[in-house]
Amino acid sequence: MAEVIWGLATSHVPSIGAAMDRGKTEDPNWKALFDGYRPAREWLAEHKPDVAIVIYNDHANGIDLDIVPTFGIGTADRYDVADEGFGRRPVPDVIGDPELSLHLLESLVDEGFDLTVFQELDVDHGFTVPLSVWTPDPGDSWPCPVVPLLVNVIQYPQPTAARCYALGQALGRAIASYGKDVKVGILGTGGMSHQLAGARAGFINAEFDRMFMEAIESDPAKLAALSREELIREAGSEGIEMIMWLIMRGAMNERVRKVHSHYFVPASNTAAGLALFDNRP
Amino acid sequence: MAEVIWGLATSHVPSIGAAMDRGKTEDPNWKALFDGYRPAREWLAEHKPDVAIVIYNDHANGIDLDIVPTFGIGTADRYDVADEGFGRRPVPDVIGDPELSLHLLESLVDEGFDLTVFQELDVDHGFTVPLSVWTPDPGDSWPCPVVPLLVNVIQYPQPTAARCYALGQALGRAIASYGKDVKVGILGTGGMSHQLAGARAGFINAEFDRMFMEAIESDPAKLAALSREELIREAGSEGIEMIMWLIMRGAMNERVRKVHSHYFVPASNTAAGLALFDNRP
Amino acid sequence: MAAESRFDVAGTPVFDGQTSRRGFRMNKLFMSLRFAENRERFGADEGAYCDQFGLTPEQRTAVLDRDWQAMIDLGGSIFYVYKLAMMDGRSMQYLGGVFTGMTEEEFVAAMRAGGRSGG
Amino acid sequence: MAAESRFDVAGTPVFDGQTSRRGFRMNKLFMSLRFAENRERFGADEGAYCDQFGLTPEQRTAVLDRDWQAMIDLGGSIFYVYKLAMMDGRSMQYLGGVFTGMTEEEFVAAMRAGGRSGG
Ligand SMILES: [Fe+3]
Ligand SMILES: [Fe+3]
Repeated sequence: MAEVIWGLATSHVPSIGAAMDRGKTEDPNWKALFDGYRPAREWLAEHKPDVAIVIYNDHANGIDLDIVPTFGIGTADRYDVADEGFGRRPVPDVIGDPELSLHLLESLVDEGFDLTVFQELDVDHGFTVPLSVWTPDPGDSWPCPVVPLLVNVIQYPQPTAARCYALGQALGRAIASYGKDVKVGILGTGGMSHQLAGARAGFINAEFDRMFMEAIESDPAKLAALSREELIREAGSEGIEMIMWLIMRGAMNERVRKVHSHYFVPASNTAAGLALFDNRP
Repeated sequence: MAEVIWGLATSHVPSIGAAMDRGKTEDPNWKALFDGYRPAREWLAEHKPDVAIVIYNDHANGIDLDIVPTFGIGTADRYDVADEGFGRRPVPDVIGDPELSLHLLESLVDEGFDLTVFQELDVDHGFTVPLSVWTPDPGDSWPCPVVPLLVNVIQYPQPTAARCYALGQALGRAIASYGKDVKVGILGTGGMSHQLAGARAGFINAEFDRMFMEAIESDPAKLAALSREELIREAGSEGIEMIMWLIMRGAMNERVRKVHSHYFVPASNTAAGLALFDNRP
Repeated sequence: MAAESRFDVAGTPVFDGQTSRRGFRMNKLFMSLRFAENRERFGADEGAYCDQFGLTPEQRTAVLDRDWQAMIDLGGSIFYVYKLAMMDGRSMQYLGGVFTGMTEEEFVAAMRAGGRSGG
Repeated sequence: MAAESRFDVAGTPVFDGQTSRRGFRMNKLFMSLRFAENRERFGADEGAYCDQFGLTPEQRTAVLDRDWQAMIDLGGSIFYVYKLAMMDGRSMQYLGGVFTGMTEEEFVAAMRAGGRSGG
């Protein structure tokens, strides 16, 4: 029986990765963000899982708009880092865990989640930036194999927050029923409030973000009740991607212990948030 | 409010299309099959819907194995007939109904069905043969616009029969809530019993097929309780595609009136079945 | 421009199915710009490249004129439109300025001050 | 060959995730044969074409030898394998004969008689 040992909610803003790749983490604009990550990174370095699951969305790099899956899962043994237009990030490609992927797929389809299976997938900043937040200096390889779980947050209708939370709960059951005795880390990515286009571009709602950060720990069901309209109104058109945090949260125990959290405005156009939870009883 | 006026369950064996395309419908091997279709075709010609929904699976023509969606829906205004390897069937391309597609998509995602959206899709025999069974001589165009609903029946884990039936029920509610007052025909395709590979290739189970044909009318919940293993054991590895009949059936009323049914062995390697139901009260 | 979407939030385009259908070919063009050889072909003859992708005349004009607001209005997804902006050396903050009637510097300053509070 | 699948039905390959992973490149090759230019390239040098798609040595041999059973055992999906058979002018009934140790005529006769009743 596998066990989720921690859950990490984190923004996946590309500029966070770019700041790391270009050695700018001590620059005045960035130092506070990366200093805020430090306690989480130190704890994570001492709590290495055997495998991780990254819940993320692609941004016009791994998939196109001709086929838009609501939920997808990678079953490959390797995922290359995408070239998003100006060279790939200088980080390792990702080693997968097809055996776990196929177990999760079968369990989740059996529970009535209609996943799309990806046998080939290039992963973009939505996936690699959270890995960098977790592990700033991976060397030749990330700390463990990783399974990608994709969510459509770009094209309306996105899955509802309630559906995401339910998927997370089923994911938790699927992990618990896995035949191998492994420790699992889960990353829920995206957010926090931001909007990139329209007259409201640059919108940030720190009050909503703080509420979300608090409730993701103590009252996720409240967040699961938010409609798409409420999410877009309160968090901006791209802030809706915080529904991916709910998948992570659903896979964890009813009670979790917060290790560390941090909130920072702005990482380029986005409110960057991080929250790390210990899932052990 | 839109209304489902009929449901047509039919096999989509490629050789049925080939027999029609090559003018062999009066040949001794084929005459009984096409004679058996006649009463259904005559009734259908008198009950033309405004739009149809075809529930089908692709066979390595419109989609590949790199991305395998459990359920998909086309939202295009046009679907070209695929070239499956030796020229496309001499039948019209398909006109879509994006407005209905997007309504169904939103309703179904809201109900927790995790559809994959296809903005571009070539349709293969799994789609065009049922259209030919319905309309043998379409002339320049099929009788009405058609929305494709795709189901993974090729790669394990397929959606369960129960999930398919539930999707059908949600599809029925989605149609009922459509803002336009249109008549809808639904085609559930595939089957009946057959197996193409393995030592059991050529397997046909007429007894199971007759039970299925009977129960799809009177007791679909019984069929929805079948496991993948039972379906594959009883209907053959490819016979599992009969789960697509359950989506059609779920979208219809609890009581339906059978207009006509027909069973024929073999259409090449497959038991060909047809069942037409009137959904009007 | 959000007329077809299910709800309206002021100043907030919602990239829904109708929008995605409208922008389909233009977004495909933007995605193609991930690859250097396509950027070169685009640079060599932007109009011909637009025609090859089947853009509407309005979309073609918006792309050639770098009318970022029009690209969004004509079905562009911001994540796809951004591929063209990157190619031009433009930042997301520059685009934010365009969408809000500010210079890039003003937009960056507004973000540094904690972000904009609404439409 | 169905060792990884969730259940066993005698004589019945189940095309599951592990099988699909195993056969991924070979099935991609089969799907490419939908297009005439690829069939020509395949015909001109089958081995080179297999190498280009990254087939394993066993898969390559199975394809070159038209060992249909081996193609299935090595991860081929019957719908994909059939693309190669069609190219060779082989019918699904011919393949059925191969899988069951019959001639095509015997297999067709069995189907005409109402199909085979089990493994
Ligand atoms: Fe994102
Ligand atoms: Fe089929």
